[in-house]
Amino acid sequence: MSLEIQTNTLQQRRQTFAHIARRFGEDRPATRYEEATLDLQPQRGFHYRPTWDPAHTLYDKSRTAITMADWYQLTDPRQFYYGTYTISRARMIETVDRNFESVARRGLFDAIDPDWQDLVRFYLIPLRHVEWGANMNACNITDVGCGTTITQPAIFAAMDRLGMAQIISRLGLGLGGAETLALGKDIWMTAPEWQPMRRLVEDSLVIEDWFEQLVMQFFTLDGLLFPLVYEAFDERGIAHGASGLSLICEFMVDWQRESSRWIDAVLTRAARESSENAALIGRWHTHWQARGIEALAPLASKVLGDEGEGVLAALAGSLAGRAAKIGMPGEGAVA
Amino acid sequence: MSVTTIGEYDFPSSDVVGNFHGNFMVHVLWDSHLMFAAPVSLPLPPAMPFAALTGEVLPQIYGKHPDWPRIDWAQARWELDGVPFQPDPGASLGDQGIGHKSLLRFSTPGLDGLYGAGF
Amino acid sequence: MNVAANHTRPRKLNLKERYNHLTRGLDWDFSYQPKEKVFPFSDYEGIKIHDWDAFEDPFRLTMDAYWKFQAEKERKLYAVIDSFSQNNGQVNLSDARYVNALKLFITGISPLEYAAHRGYAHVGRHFPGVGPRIACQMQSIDELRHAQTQIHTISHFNKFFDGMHDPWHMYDRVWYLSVPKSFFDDAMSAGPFEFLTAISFSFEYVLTSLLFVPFMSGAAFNGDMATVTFGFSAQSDESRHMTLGLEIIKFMLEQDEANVPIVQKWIDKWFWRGFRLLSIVAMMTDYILPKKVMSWRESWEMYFEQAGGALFRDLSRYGITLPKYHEMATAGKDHISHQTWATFYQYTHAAAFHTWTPSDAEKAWFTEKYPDSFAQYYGPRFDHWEKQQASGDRFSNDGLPMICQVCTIPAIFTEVEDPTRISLRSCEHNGEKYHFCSDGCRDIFLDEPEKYVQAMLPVSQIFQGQCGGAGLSEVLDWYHLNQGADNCDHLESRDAAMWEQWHRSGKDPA
Amino acid sequence: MSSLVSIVLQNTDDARAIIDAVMTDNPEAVASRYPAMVKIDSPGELVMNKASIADRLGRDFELQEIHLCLVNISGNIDEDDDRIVLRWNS
Repeated sequence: MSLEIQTNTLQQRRQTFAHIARRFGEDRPATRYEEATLDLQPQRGFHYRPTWDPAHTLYDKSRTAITMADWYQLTDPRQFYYGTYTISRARMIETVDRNFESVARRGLFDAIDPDWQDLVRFYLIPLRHVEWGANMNACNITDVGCGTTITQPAIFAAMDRLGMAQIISRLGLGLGGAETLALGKDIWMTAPEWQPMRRLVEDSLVIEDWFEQLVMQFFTLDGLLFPLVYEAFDERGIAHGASGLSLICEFMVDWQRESSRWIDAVLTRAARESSENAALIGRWHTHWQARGIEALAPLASKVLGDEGEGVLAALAGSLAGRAAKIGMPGEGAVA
Repeated sequence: MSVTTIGEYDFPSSDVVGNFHGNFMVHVLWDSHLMFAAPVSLPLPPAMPFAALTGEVLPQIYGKHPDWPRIDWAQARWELDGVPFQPDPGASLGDQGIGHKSLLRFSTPGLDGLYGAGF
Repeated sequence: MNVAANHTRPRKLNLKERYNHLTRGLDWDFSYQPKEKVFPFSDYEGIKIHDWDAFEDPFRLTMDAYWKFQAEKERKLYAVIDSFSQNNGQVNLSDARYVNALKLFITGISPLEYAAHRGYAHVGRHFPGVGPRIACQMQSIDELRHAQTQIHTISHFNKFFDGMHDPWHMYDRVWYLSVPKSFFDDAMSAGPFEFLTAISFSFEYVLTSLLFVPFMSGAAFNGDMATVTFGFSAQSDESRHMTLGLEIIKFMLEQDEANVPIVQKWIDKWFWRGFRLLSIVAMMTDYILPKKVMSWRESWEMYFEQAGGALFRDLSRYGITLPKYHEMATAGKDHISHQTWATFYQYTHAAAFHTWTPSDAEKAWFTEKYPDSFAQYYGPRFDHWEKQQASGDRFSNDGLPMICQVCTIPAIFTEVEDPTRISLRSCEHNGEKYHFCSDGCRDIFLDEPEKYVQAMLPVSQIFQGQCGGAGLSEVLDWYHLNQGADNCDHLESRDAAMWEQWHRSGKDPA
Repeated sequence: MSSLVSIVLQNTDDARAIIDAVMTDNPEAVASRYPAMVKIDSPGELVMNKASIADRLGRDFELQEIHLCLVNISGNIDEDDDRIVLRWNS
């Protein structure tokens, strides 16, 4: 330091921003997550109505039926802000890149049984479109959601979904090049086994209530699809020489484990706010779970044969366990 | 021209006269006195006599300028909403056409601010 | 369905091919929902797009590269921020007056970064084309980054200096912050194509270099390594955003000739709104940086007249011309920083940063940099106020200013041909009078009066009793402005006293 | 009259190699130095070659790494695997 400053003169006037101190009830140091998140969304004094939706104001809280006295209660247990988020994802993708290299070097895609390769092309490559739908839903929640605590993890999730769509695309390129991607899209568009899923994804894009979209995407559909594809299908593939694929898909397994911690925390807090919230969340989950099972059943049968139905039922069972912990009312309470 | 929208788009002005608790919002500008950066906005009762504006309200703002006490009001030139205007000191603002969001602009010939800079 | 296994190793793809495979093929034609329901906002503005795939992606970043590069930037930036705060870098600034730029930054600019984040999420969801959608989503998350890195940098300054303690509350309320807020509310309430023209093109491409380049270089020159680091780190994203701005404009212009007049109208509007918003930046560049790198006038010449001139020559092949009233903006380069500072100087009691009269050395610098205006029009003002302050009577304006209906700035700007005459314009709409600072702002109103009649003008809001009370003190409390600390003249401020205390025991700053 | 294209780079170690490569590969370019940054202007066109930059860094260089030190650009961007070109079409 070029100046001799006596340290006792460097008295801090405050420890953090006033809006955070008000939340704490005292002026004490805040975390970077807290300073980067709390109260960032404008609350009042919007000058003009949107020309694309004159019935609402900008940042309108009435775009969901869920009510919260304070939307900033829906914090992210991962405490991700941009810096910690990107650094975490950079680490994860570096592992993916190393795994792609080692799979290529050791010819591990070619080592997969040819029949199983066909099946992988069938069940995995169209998922890039499911991820793209999830990207749009997450982006929509960032657009119209309430409070940075929810819109921030939503934009991170949007980029994650694009990232996963691109990992799947790279897998497709590895499993036969650009034609595999074209074929995957053809399967997505025309294979009867995929049509219930495509209908589900398209329907999810126009869900009016963003919180319903959040439940549908990150709790219900992800909660069924990820363990089915990246665990049950993957396990089956090991016997067919598909361990190289497993290596790369670890990204998705890790991602969903992490993401479910987030969505469970958010839904738990929202359900605790009021019985009306809990009932709504439960109703949405019940509705979309039926759609999710309907959409995944043909794929489960295709890949797992007769066991497919049972595996899917077990996944629905473990999701019911999560739902109960979150505080969603049981079937009886919903009816 | 008109705004292009999806659906009906018809919202009231934020500054309709009814929002001002019985007052008009009136804007006043003393030309060539940039010590005061912009015209001033004032919430005024329509029944206020014009003389009260120049004698009681404006001195609270412009009284800090050395030109202010030297003004000969008979020489002042006024414009009301862009049109030359001869105020009646005894009449109320409302009665002489000064309305909500009217702009009164006046100059004081010979008193053109300081330093030849209209300050 | 059976697929023949392909055992030949795929050829290595080049950057463009790889990007296209990883992005462009992701969408599909919907069968179960009508396209208009999924993308309801793409047509109403009248922009005609025939082929979304013709959009050229800026820089073709895929997420793997994005995460890696951005993480690298973040690691570097936070290392600087940590080191700056651990070493109490604030004591090595050129002067405490500098910190007032950061007060404006955190209250007036960081909230715009956040608004941009949300606005780009909106267009990133709603454009029917994959290319622009992904570019917008990346910009959305980048803008969140900018808001957060600014908060994390300025957090340290907030611990020592006044005026930065409640930025989000202030953004929603304080009179002069309605200028940036109304600007962004305007863009966000417009359709997706206008939003991109407004923010990506007019603001990012044409105007923000004026903030981030000379001002940030100035931050470095004034000893603020933390701020220059977040500033330049943000700019490294900004060059991607600028490219999006230019590509989207070219895309609209190339898609259909009928788009040209609509785009030109938006360029005209948003150039003028952006120019007015930059008045604050002009003042920061000229008056708040104690050590000067470049005057506002020089910045304007370099980044608007020269770079903007080249840009609009390039776009002329589509029939696009320089924005309407660009010559008035250029004439303003001699005046707006001085006029804006003089305004805040006289309303210093109502602002959450400090003001002061420039030193003799600064006045000499202004005289040199502004040969056509400073000595004649502005030097005498500051001399007068300086003398008045020395005699114990610091000047302040006790009236509330008339606000322009569109830019929401007090009507402080002067006519091009006479810098001593305030420029005023007005009109009547549905029997109500509306006032403007300029032809540019009046044109914007006349084109969409239904929009601008809604503006929440801060002085009107006070008179209507919406701001905590009728007295100034009540209004300032409602702003959460700590009276006697955040506001008034720098010379009488706690910041100045603290600075003095820090440096009393040491040697003079070099 | 030919319009100037410009880039502005931070004063970092990697950027010095880029600046050196750009100045060598574009004889008409002019560099101006400011606190913490360098602005390079060039009439009509400016090329950044991957190979020239890699030579100076003594390692592989991905062109997208330029994002780590890029502050500002003026001109249309055209990027392929080997070079980035900035140009005005007028």
